[in-house]
This record gives sequence, structure tokens and C-alpha cells, in this order.
Amino acid sequence: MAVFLSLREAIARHVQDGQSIALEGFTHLIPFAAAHEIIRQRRTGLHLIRMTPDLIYDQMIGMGCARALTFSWGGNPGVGSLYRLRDAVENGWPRPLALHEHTHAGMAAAYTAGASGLPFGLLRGYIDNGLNAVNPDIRRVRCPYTDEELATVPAINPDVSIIHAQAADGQGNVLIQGILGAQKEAALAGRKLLVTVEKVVERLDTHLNSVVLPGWVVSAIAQVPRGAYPSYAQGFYARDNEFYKAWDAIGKSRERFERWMDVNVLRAAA
Amino acid sequence: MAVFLSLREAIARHVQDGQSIALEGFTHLIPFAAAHEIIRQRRTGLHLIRMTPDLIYDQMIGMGCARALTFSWGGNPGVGSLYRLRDAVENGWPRPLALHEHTHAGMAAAYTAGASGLPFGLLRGYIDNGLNAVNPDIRRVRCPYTDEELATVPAINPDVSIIHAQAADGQGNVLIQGILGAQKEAALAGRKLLVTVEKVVERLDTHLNSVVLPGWVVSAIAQVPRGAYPSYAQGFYARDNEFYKAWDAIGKSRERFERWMDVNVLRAAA
Amino acid sequence: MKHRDFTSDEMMTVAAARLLWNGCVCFVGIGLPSAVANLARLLHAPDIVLIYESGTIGARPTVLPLSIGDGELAETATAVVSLPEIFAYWLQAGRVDVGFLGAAQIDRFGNLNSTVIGPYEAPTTRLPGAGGAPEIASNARQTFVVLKQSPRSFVADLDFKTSIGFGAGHGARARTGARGAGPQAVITDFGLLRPASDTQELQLMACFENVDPQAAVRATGWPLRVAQQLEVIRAPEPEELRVLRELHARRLKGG
Amino acid sequence: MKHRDFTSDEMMTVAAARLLWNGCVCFVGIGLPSAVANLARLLHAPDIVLIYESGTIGARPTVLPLSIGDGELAETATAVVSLPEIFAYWLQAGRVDVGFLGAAQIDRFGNLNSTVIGPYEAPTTRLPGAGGAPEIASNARQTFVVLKQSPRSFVADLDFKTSIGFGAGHGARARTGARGAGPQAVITDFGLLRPASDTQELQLMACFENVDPQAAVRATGWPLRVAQQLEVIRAPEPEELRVLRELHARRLKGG
Repeated sequence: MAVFLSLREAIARHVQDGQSIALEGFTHLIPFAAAHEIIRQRRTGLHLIRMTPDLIYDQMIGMGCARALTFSWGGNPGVGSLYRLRDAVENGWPRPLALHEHTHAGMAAAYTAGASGLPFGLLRGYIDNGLNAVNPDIRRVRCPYTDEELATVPAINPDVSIIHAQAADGQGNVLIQGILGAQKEAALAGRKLLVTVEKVVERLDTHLNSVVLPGWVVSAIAQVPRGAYPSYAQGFYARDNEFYKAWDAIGKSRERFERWMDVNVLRAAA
Repeated sequence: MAVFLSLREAIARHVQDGQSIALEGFTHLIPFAAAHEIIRQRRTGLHLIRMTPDLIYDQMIGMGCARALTFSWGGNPGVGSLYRLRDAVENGWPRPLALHEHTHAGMAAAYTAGASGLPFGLLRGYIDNGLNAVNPDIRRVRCPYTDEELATVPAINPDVSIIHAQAADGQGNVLIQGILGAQKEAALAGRKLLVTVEKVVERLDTHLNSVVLPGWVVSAIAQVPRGAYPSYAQGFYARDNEFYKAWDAIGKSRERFERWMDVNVLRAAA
Repeated sequence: MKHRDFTSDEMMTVAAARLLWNGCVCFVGIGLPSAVANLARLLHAPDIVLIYESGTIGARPTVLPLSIGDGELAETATAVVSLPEIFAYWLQAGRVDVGFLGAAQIDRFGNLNSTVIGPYEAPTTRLPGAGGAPEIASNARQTFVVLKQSPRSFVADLDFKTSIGFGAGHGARARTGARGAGPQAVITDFGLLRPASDTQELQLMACFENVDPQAAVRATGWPLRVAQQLEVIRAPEPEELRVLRELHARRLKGG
Repeated sequence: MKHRDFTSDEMMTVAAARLLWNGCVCFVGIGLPSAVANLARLLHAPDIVLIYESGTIGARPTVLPLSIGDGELAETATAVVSLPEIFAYWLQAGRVDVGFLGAAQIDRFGNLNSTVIGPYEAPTTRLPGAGGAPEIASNARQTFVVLKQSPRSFVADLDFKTSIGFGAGHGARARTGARGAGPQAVITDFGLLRPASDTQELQLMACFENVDPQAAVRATGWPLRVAQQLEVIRAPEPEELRVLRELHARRLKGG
């Protein structure tokens, strides 16, 4: 059953060194505040999982939180590179990063399998693809009807999944509105689920087919207004595209990155 | 692209003898009007597909439309038997009916595979189950990671899928609200998709995550108010539970059934 | 049995409801299971979670639905999702604590038949079939079966095996891919059966007040074992009956 | 090339947009493909359907999104669905007519690299990676590649094969599980390449006005074949440029 905690307490209680964790949200509702709290609490050795590492994992990788990354597209959308990710991969700075690399379709199938209690996901994919040689997790099964070969990916079941959403009600039911990405699948695939929300309300103002996660699948909820900034929360604030562009210069230099993180994350109040 | 037709024209143009057709809707939004039009147009040799045959297929089977039935639960919900279905299975009246029998989870996986362009669906299911012996379509694959055996079902891709929905807009975009069943999966699995709707509006009054099928996946739309009666359409009319109870006596007798169909379906205006 | 001021259905419903705990996630079908879970919700388990296969999670109906997809369920639910999602993300993923099952036949190991009486290809009675039951039976953390006891329903050999209980017993279920603990309670009009911990054969563990356990044995198509220390299930309390009857009355009105 | 009053990007965008037809279902990524599809929508293809992998179907943005999941896309879409659904029910099911792809490298058979420059384990440049491209490449009915031509990008051998084109050519693609027809058009800053019907090797089929085909050959890391009857792609019309520039201007304002 969902427990309401401060963000600091939620991370302290549920995120441990060495775990596999997924902070999902596809462009929309990226849980930046939760990532910053993990950085402040100096978690290390994490296996980070996310379709699009985005700035959120660029920051966590650059701050040395991660030992491994499962992902499918590692750029700054519409801008260019994630330089902290590249520095870790190309130069092992601040520490080496093992890559478990997929395609979007593969990770979507893996999250879906994880949410579904299946050991693997199935797709028409990874055809004549170099990833087959570098990721031993990509395998094949034969269709029992047509004899075709189809690609498989192992289910992703993070130790902890973390998402940001618009609202929770008193029972901890969580409302997600707008672009969904693989957020629901990642949430349900997690052994634990932490949620940050823009606001807590008495009753969710939902429509019949709104996307709502019931409180009893949520481990802890923290209210964190603007918790997805500089990404966005539909109905609350827009994506700060200028910040995404500005990150290009910040992330490019180790020194400037560390200075920025020190001022804006480490010394920022939770 | 969706074409607006009369129901009569939509069925005449798209439903042919001998086809596999799925009229879906799980308790809610069952496309009775479309079934009645198929009966009036005297289609025969159909392979009917539906999770819950319900009164709609009891009527089609009793009127001799069907040669085969793929299904997973064949009762009158909360009431009892479907006597026309039973009469076909037990006595071959009015003609024999070949059964392709599944579980709900199996059919859900089969529709999902069909909607997904996969040749088969995967599930933890059909364990120590008599259906394995009588339905050769239920097979197994081995997980390439855990070596577990999992059940498979072949994708369902009906020649024609037919659903009822609340509304369509001028572009043929279709809005479904309330209980969804496997309606979206069945709709997208069909080689053709026919939709009946309560009303046609200029713009759908939707919320961001409403369930909408874009007009370009719809073959034809017919406006048929109360087209789901005696099942229901959320926001329009309630399920006529009394009729479902009354059907027990109507369906039990061949003579009474035929009389009822003659008066209420064959001689009714389209 | 002595004259009672409640029916067998009421007795079974109340007894089953008492087995449910607050916060329990129940996968319920229509009819008696739906009444059981809603009764528990209105009595001692306000935070019980009802999942109907039609796609409603956390429905809190004030009237008993006739069908599993009545509008009342959608309107009172925490979430309305697709049926494929219910079976994949919720049942198969192991999020259901208790699945309720009925059947036409049960055997000594809690395996169930809801498919046919007689041979499959030429049945004397064609029953509705599997529905959600087989995967509820294998994927819910445990199942409760509610079924009136008679030699026709409690049989030595099923005509068809629709849903797994303990297979051939003696640990057979654990050797299959079934993940949940199987039928941990069978509520009948005589009392309560539970599996023996070694053989997993169903035993009569408790009887309703004023019920002769030998009557239960006679109503069973196999030599039913009776627990040495048979417990007694107390008759429905007035409050339990009142709430249950109000539920049903609202259904009749709403019809 | 002579002095022109439009950029290479504008020329490529306009040329690619002209290849799209009304009603065409496009799977588009951010950047140039998004501009292409929206330009076509505002010019000659009002009923073009834009699918973004973030989950929006039928988006009709009035400003160009910077990211693939901008709110503008959700607010103007016919439907907003989950990302797993986009890849399964929409792309994999074969509902996409044209998938747009970019890359860092392309080879003569239209295979693409967007993963690494240098060896995978110790890359000199770590690129963003696959994203949706490999399954767009195999499951869309056809793909259009948009990529500036240079010996660094049009290479004899890819450093990594991220997305299938025609494999080793000569029908190799048809022997894989890839379902679509593959890269049927490659739009560069020199002109348009299309696969030869027999070998499936990319050939220069058309050049922009005032472009020397031999310059395109020199910008290619393999001996590029030039069609005997080379077509000319007319320069962007004023109306095309006006609409495109308005799109970009709105993006800059909205940024």
C-alpha cells in the first residue's frame, strides 16, 4: 500500500547501492527530482535502466552513480550528444560503464514482459543487427505455427522503478496524463515502485479510461512540485527546451558539469 | 480510410459467406445490430470468433450462420446456458458447429498477437488443462533464458472485425469509453474493421488518453443508435438485464427462438 | 439440518467473505464470488480490491452486477483497463491474492471442470467453458472454490479438467508451471474443505453449525476425509445477513 | 554549386516532403524527418498521418517539436497511446507506410549505422544508438533515409550495422524476417538515390538543379553508380520555402 514520504526518506528507504533501477518517462514526466536526490545520497554501483538516458542519466553517470546502463537511445533529443555518457563509455570517466544495449522496440517488449510476469518478450526485431553480436541477451525463438524465427529479450524487472506523475489521491492512486512512453510498464515491472507527483488531491479528477496506477502497487509516494523539470508535466509546465540546449555546453566539460551539479543539485535543498 | 455507410450496405459490402469474423465487446458495446443485419442478409458458413459468445452468437448460431466458433466462455452471464449454442454442439442443430476452444487469457493473447503482427501469443497458461488435448492450436515454446515452458496460441486475425462504439467524428475516428474488453485488440487484428456507433459528431469530445481508433484503420462506419442493445453503451443506455434473463426461456425452445427471431430480427427494419 | 432463517447460498457467501482480509486483492467472477467479495468489503475489509476480468480494478459497486461488465463496475473503479491487460499485467504478474472459482465438478485434489459433462466431442451437457478460470487457478496466489456439495459435483473423476488444483496431489502442482498455491479453501453448503499438507487431498476441516459431517461425506463422490478436530463455522450474524440482503435487494431493484 | 537563396537542409526537406502523399502514414523522428512530414501536411498532404514513437498518432503540431514527446504532439493528436503499443500494434503490425531514418553512416545497400564510430567496445565516437530505427527499418512498408552525403557518411563499410537496408543486396533482405520493402529513397544534399531493382545497390537517380553528379560521386565512399537518365529535382518553390520557414520560425519562438 502506498506510503506518503518525503523524497529524501523515500530514496533513503528504498534505493540501495548496487541495485538495478529504472527512472522512466519518455521525454515527458522524467523524474529528475528523484534522480537528484539519489545523487545527493551518493548511491553508487547502480545498474541504470531507461530507454532514453536523457539528461537525467547523463547527470547520474557523470556523478558516478552507475556501473551499468540498459538503454536504447542515448542522445540529447533534438540537440546532440550526452557527453557524460560518452565520457564514461569512451574514457571510463568517472568510472567504466557496462552497456546493455537494445532497440526501443526491444526495451518496450522487455518492460512489457516484466510487467506481465513473463520471462521474455517477443518481437519482430533485431534483424541483421550488430546488437545481436554485442548483447548476448538478444536471442531467438521459433514460432510453433509458422516456423519463423522471432527475436526475444529477457524481461526487465528493476529492483526499483521510479516515475513522476501529475497527481495522487489520498489512497495513493496515481494519475498519469499525456504522453505515456513505457512508464506504466516500467512501473509495474519494478519490484518496488516509487512515485513523485506534482500534487496530492483528495480525489483524482479522472475520466473512465484515464491511466491510473492503484495505490496498492505503489511502495512510496513523494509530493515534488516541478519534479520532472527540465522535462515537463502535461497540464503543469512545459519542457524547458532552452535548458536542454544549454546542457550541451554544460555536459561537454567535466569541470563545468561538476560545478553545475555542485551548485544546482548537491547544494540544493531536497 | 473510414467510409460512412448504412449498416445494410456495410455488411453487404464487407461480410461474405465462409469468412472468419469477430464481433467483439466484453459485456459492454456488443454489436447486436450488426449481427442482426448479418442474420437478415443470410450469411452462412461463418467462422465466428468471440471471447464470450453471449446472446449475440447464440442468435447467429441458432439462425444457421456459423460453421465454427472460436471462444473462451459460452454462457449467458449471470443467468445460465446459451441454449442455441448448446443445441448446435450437443445435437448439431441447425447445423454442426466446430469448436476452437480457449481460455480468456489465451484469447486475449491471441488477439493481442493479431493486433501486433506477431504470429503467436505467449502466456503462462493452459497448465494441466484438458483443452491441450482437444485444441491442437495450443502449443508450447521454451524460454531462451529460463528454460521454462510457456503456452502459445496462434494469432487471431479475423477476415472482418466488427465493434460498436459511442461515437465517430467526421474523419471516422472512433471513441470507445468505459469497459474495453479486448475490443481494441480485436479491432486492430481484423483484416477489415467495421464499426457501428451511437452517434456521429463533428469533433470527438476526448481527453488526452481516451481510447480512440483513428479513422484510417476503419473500413466502414454505420451510425446505429442503440446498436449494442440489449447490452449497453456507457453514457447512452444501460444493459437490459431483464432481457438477458428473458432470453433463457426464449433460447431454450427451437420454436420460440425462431418465432422471436422472425418477429424481432428478420422482419425488423435494418 | 434444523430449520434456519437463512439460505445455503447466504451461509456460503458469509463463510467465504469471512476468509477475506482487508487489503486483499480479489479476482472475482459474477454471481456468488462477486457477492462474497462485496460483502467482505462492506463488513470488515473496506480496502479489499476487486478485480473483474472485464477490466475494472478497484470497483466498489453499490449494487451487485448481473454481468461482469456492468456500467456500475466501470463507474466505481479506480482504473478501467483492457481485458488483455487484466490477464497479463495483473493476474499473470502475480498481483492477485485470491481468485474465486466455481465449477460443475471438483475432484479430491481440487481440480475443476467447467467445460462439459460427458465426452468433449459429444457432451451430454455443454457447459460454458473455461473463461478466466484456468489462469486464475494457476496464477493467483491462492484460490477459493465455492461449490455446493453433491455426488454429482464432488466426483472421483472429472469429465474434463478445465482448471488445475493440485493435479494428482503429492506435490504434482509444484512440478508444473503453476505459480500460485492453488485451492486453499473450498466452501460448500456443508462447510469448509482444505488441502492436506502432504497429499494435498481435500479434507473437511469445518462444518456449519448443526451440520452432520457424515452428511458431507455422503454428498461426496470420493471417500472424503474428515479432520479429527472438526471446527464449527458459526451461523451468519444478523449484521452479515442484513448487509448481504441489502446488496441483493439493490440488485433486484436495479435489475 | 551556384549561389542559392535556400540552405541544403531546406532543399532536402522540400525534396523529401514531395515524396509523401496524402493519407500516407509516416513514422517520424525528431529533427529533419519531423519537418519533412509536417511540411508535406501543410502543403499537399493534409491527411498525412504522423506517428511519433512517444505514442502520439495523428499529431498535427503547429510548431516543430524539439523532442519527440513535446506536449504539442499530445495535444494535437488523434490518440495518445503507450510506447509499447506504438511499436507493437502500429509499427510491427505493418500499419506504417513510410518510416523516416537518419544515421551517421550508410553503405551502398542502404544499411545504416547510428551506434558507434570505431569498434563497439572502444569507440572513438559513441553515437546515440538504435532507438526505434532497426524496427522501423524492418517493419515499415518502406523507409526514406535523409542524410548529407560525404565520404565519412556514405561509406564502403559500416563501423556497426544498426538498421537493415538490403543487407548484402541481391535479394538478401527478402531472406531475412524483414517485412517492409526497405530504403526506397535516400535524400541527400546532392539529390536522390534509389535501389537498383536487381542488385539493390543505391544509385543516384536524380540531382538537385545545378548540382554536378560527379560531385555526388566524389562525396561517396564507394563507386556510386549514376543513372543513365538522371532526373533533375527542381529547386524549392517560394511557397514551399515560406511554409517551411514559418514552421521553423514558430519553433524558434515557442522554444
